[in-house]
Amino acid sequence: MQVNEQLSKDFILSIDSLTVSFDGFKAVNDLSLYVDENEIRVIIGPNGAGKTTVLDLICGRTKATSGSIRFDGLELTKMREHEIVHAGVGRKFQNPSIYEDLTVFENLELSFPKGRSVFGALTFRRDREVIERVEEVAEMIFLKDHLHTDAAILSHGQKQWLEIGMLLIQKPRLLMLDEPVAGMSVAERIKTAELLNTITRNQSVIVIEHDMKFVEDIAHRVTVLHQGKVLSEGSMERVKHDPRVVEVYLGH
Amino acid sequence: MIGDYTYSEFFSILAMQGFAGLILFSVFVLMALGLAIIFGQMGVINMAHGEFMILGAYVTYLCSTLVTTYLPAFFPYYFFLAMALAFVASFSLGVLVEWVLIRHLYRRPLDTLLATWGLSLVLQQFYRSVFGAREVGVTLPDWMMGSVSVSETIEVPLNGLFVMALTMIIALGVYFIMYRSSWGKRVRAVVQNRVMAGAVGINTKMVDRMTFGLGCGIAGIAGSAFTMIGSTGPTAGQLYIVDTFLVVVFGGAGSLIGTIASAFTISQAQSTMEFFLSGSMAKVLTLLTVVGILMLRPQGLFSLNIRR
Amino acid sequence: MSDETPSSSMNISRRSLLAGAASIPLLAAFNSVASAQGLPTAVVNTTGLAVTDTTVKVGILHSVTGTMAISETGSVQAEKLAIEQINATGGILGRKIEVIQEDGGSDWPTFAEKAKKLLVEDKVASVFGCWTSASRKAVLPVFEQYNGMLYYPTFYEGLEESPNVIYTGQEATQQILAGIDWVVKEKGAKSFYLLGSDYIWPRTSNKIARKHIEKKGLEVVGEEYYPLGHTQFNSVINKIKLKKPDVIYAIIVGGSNVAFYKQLKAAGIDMTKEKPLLLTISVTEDEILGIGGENMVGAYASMKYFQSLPNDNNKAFVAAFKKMWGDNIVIGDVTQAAYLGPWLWKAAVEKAGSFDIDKVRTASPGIELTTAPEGYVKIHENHHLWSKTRIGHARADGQYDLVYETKDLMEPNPFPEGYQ
Amino acid sequence: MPAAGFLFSKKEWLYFTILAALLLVVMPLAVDVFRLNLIGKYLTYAFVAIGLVLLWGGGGILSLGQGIFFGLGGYCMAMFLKLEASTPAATKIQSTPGIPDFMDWNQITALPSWWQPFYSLTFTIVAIILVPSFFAFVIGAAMFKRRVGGVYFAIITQAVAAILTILIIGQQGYTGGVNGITDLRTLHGWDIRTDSAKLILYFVNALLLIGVLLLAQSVRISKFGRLLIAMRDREDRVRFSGYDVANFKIFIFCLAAAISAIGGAMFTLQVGFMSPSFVGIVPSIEMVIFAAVGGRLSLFGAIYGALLVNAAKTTFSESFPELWLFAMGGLFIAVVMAFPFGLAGVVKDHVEPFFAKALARFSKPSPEPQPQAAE
Repeated sequence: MQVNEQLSKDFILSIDSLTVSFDGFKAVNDLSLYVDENEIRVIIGPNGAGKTTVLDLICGRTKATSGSIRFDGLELTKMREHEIVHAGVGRKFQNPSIYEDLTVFENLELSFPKGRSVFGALTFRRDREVIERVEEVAEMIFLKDHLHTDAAILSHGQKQWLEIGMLLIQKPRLLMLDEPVAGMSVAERIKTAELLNTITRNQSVIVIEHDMKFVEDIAHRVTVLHQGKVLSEGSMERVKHDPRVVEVYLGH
Repeated sequence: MIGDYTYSEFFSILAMQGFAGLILFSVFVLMALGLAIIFGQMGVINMAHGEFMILGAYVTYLCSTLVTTYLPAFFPYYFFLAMALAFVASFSLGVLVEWVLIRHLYRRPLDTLLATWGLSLVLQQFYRSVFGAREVGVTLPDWMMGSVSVSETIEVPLNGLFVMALTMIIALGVYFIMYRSSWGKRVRAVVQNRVMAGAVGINTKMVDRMTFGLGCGIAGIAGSAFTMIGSTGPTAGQLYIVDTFLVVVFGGAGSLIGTIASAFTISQAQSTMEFFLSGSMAKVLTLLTVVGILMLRPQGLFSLNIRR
Repeated sequence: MSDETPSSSMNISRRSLLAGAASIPLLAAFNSVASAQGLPTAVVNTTGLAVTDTTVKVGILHSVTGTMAISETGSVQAEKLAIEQINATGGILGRKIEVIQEDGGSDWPTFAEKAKKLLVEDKVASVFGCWTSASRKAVLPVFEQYNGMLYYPTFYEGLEESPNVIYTGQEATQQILAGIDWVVKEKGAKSFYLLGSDYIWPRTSNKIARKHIEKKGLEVVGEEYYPLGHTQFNSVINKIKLKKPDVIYAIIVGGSNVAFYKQLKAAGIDMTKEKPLLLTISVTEDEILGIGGENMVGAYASMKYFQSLPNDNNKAFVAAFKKMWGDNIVIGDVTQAAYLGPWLWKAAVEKAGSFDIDKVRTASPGIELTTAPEGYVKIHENHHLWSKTRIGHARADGQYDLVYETKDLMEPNPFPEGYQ
Repeated sequence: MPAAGFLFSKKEWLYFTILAALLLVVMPLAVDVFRLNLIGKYLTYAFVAIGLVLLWGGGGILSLGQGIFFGLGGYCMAMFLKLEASTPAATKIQSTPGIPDFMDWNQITALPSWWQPFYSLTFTIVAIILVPSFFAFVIGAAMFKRRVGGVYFAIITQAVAAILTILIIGQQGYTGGVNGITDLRTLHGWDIRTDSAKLILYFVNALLLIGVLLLAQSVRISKFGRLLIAMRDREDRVRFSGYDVANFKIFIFCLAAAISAIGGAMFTLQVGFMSPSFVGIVPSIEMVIFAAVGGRLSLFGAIYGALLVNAAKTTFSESFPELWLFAMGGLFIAVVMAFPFGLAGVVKDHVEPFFAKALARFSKPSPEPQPQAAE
């Protein structure tokens, strides 16, 4: 693939010279990043490289000091969190973030994109469409048999899947996953990789991950962050042999 | 306003009001420092803070009574002893309370609020049972009352000076303890990362207990000092609680400098408004302004822009 | 609580009686009383009150808990003392008084509730109680609805005249007018600074004071109010210093008092120099306990009673009070007014020859008490007391020296024309 | 009732029936009008407690200023009743007849314009709901939009309660000051002070409470209710599932305020006056304890909590006035330390298993599916 070709295409997400500073410390420094439709992009980098902060910036959790994030023609830096979600950006947190007091079914149902206003939530009815969609997603995330289990008693891996499922049910066009296989068994990792490969048929995915084996399994392209900047970008093969990357990782 | 006064009078107004504001400022700092440590550093809402202050006041009262009876010669100086004892008493009670109640409630700040409110009721009734429902009068040595006249119209109350000096000493003391001593380093380490601090060998439980005790102890000293300007009764502590919390929250929890800055701002605003308006309206306007600003800037005056 | 007084402190009361009731002319031989006044219960009680052949129940309704307990304790003590003395002299119409005490808990609906309980369930023949205006306002509809009798001891703002209440304290004009006249005449006061806690009594009183001052062509240079419990008075003290009034007229109550007087002293205003002079209507000997006599010395108070009054009635009363409640106790204006309640009721009942509320009410106006510690008092048609206004000068030991008293009794005037 | 099957589970319907029977049948039969009126007063606090269960138990938002809304509701009602009690005929001795007595004492010579609409009962009823809701909306919008929550919210609501109290006391010409608005007599000519009126008011109050309970339950079982729980646990997750979290919080805060205000209005009607002592900090915190004792998650608990604590207060302060504060303080501490879910928790953990066991033993021979009741 040629760089020029990329520029001429419409990216689903284009980040231009994004900077955020916390009391003078630039966690993300003049960063630019472009993601294609239906691409799985993995971001790697040492601790403190600014990976999670980039996701926070995209989904509106942190406000940028300067720069722009364009998603599907919308300027995300000016939008509030729920508007960004409505635009089609879904985000999974580093630690599984699910509603432990509710059942799997209820977890998924709450994420179903209907009745999102106060009034809508008060008059929301659990109709056939909702039930079918919940069951469909539950099947994808291997939790069909646990629909009425309290989420609190799921295994760690199952919780991770549940959170992915909660995103899938919204049919986002960009899915951002922060360490989706952390704490999973080998078998669970394989299943997760499989899951991600299935779902990207319809959406773009940004993944932050440390597990290199897993990264190789899923990544279309890899971006390496270091000190808030892009250090290297390209296929897994290319990045692996980039001397700067090697130095950062080994020198760390 | 200036139309009513001559220039020299106007100058006196400025000077005396500035001084009244400074006294109020000292009072606020004294009230709020203990709470700022407990709330800011530990995240515990201590609604019984006022009752810890009143404990200090009652200790001072006991001291004054005992010294008058048994050691009248010592009377002019008893106040220093009283303050020390007030600290010890409040500190001890604080440590006890931490051990019995608070340590079970870390990470449940709203529950500490309810439990300490309960504690405040118990303490109030305790004071009432022991000292009676009436306010008690604390007799002060003569040298602490009265004033120094600077000019014909400007007079500086001695107890105001005393409170200001005390505030300065305590604020400096707290600064040294929290930011210059190894113990303070440990406290801050625990605040920032409890697990890590524990892992490097800090006895986090002991740090919690001593921090809580210190906050309460300072409240005790404040209560002791307030016998000079306020009343000592079973329910007097409740009068302070809203003001105190507002000062701490307005300053930005976790920041001692913020607490001091906020005490300064609120006290100057209040004493200025009290001069130009009548008392009740000044109070309402001050509180409204503080609440209004907090609504616009919930993190308070001073707070770090931290990444979440 | 209800039977605490008769059982537990009977011994004390007998002793206190010997000291205290010696001056009371109503004292009669114990045994003869019942037969002399032994009217049948069916006659003296036609409305189903809790009156038997040997006893009559009354209620005491004050705050024993909460913020007002501080102030109301003295009233409870005074009422209990009066009742014991009455019992020791044979009771009323041959019947011993039994007390049912209820706690208002410093909470106004609780007052209303307990008032209703006393009237409806206990059917007491009379209630002695309430202290704050708010509590009185809360119980007033109850007393009017169930036709009870309340003896209310506190000096208050007036603007009220209920057929179901006897006001044994002063309404505002009785406390204020003569006091101001005195400072104007004796001390040559020309300008006043009015100061008060922010609620109805200080506001109404200051209003009356202001009208009275302005009628004399004198000047009010400042008037302001601080929330109850306020403790910072430096700003207002500065204002006072600048305005240089001849008189600070202070109606501050509760804990604020302590803060105010301490800060006043610390700011270099020595009240003994009377520049300015301080006149208060809210600081009784009770309050001085908390303020500290040394901080109050030199102030003037305008009341109707001081513990130091030199008459014989008062000496006996103070002795009996101390015997019953301890030597360290002090007695303020309201405490004395509370003490009058049971005696006034007794006199009215005896005059009516009945415990019936309506008859007692009809009998009440004109009732005189020559044995009152404050001296002679008399119930006015408007259910307030005729009483003298007195000026006291605060001493360092927390007592007042009497420096002036009105020659005649002041007429109570709860709705003063021209002062509203 | 078509929604009947959904609103409660079988077990909860049983509780509901017990509660309704207790309030509407047992209490009125068991006690005299005087006590019933007292119970009616306690029940007005139960409105606040129900609001707190929604707000605090449901949404994790602790407000220490519910007295504000209770008071506002009560004052709206009191203003209407006071105007009705202040006819020119009844107030002819005043210098300005026809205005409330306390205004006359404060030299106010004409009814302030903002009092005027309270001549209308319809307006008053609307105001009882809307005024507190509007207040809650302003406070809530300012705070929740800026993500102020938890402790800060608690402290600021407390400060607002303090401000309102000082204002009401300070503006006595317009509000009746510290005495409040007293001596209320009739509602559209109907004397509310008679025993029969008190009986009727008790039933109105109890029915309203049951209505509010059903309303609150319907909110709880809606998706909105589940979202509240979700927000309490993982606010960020809810936000990043596309919900404007602040709006939900504002709504529940307004709802809790409106419910408290109904309680306040009923309080005024039953007690016959309203004063600033129900607005301030102390009553507001006491109202929290009603919800906490009942169980902060349980609507039924809220009602029992309010009843129990107040009944205890009355009895305790009658027999042991000195001990009352010790007991009350101890209650706060115990609820936090030992029974975080209050009465409802105790019932769930101890009483229900006991009955389930007893029931199972009793019904062994019969094939009826009894245990379902205790699922």
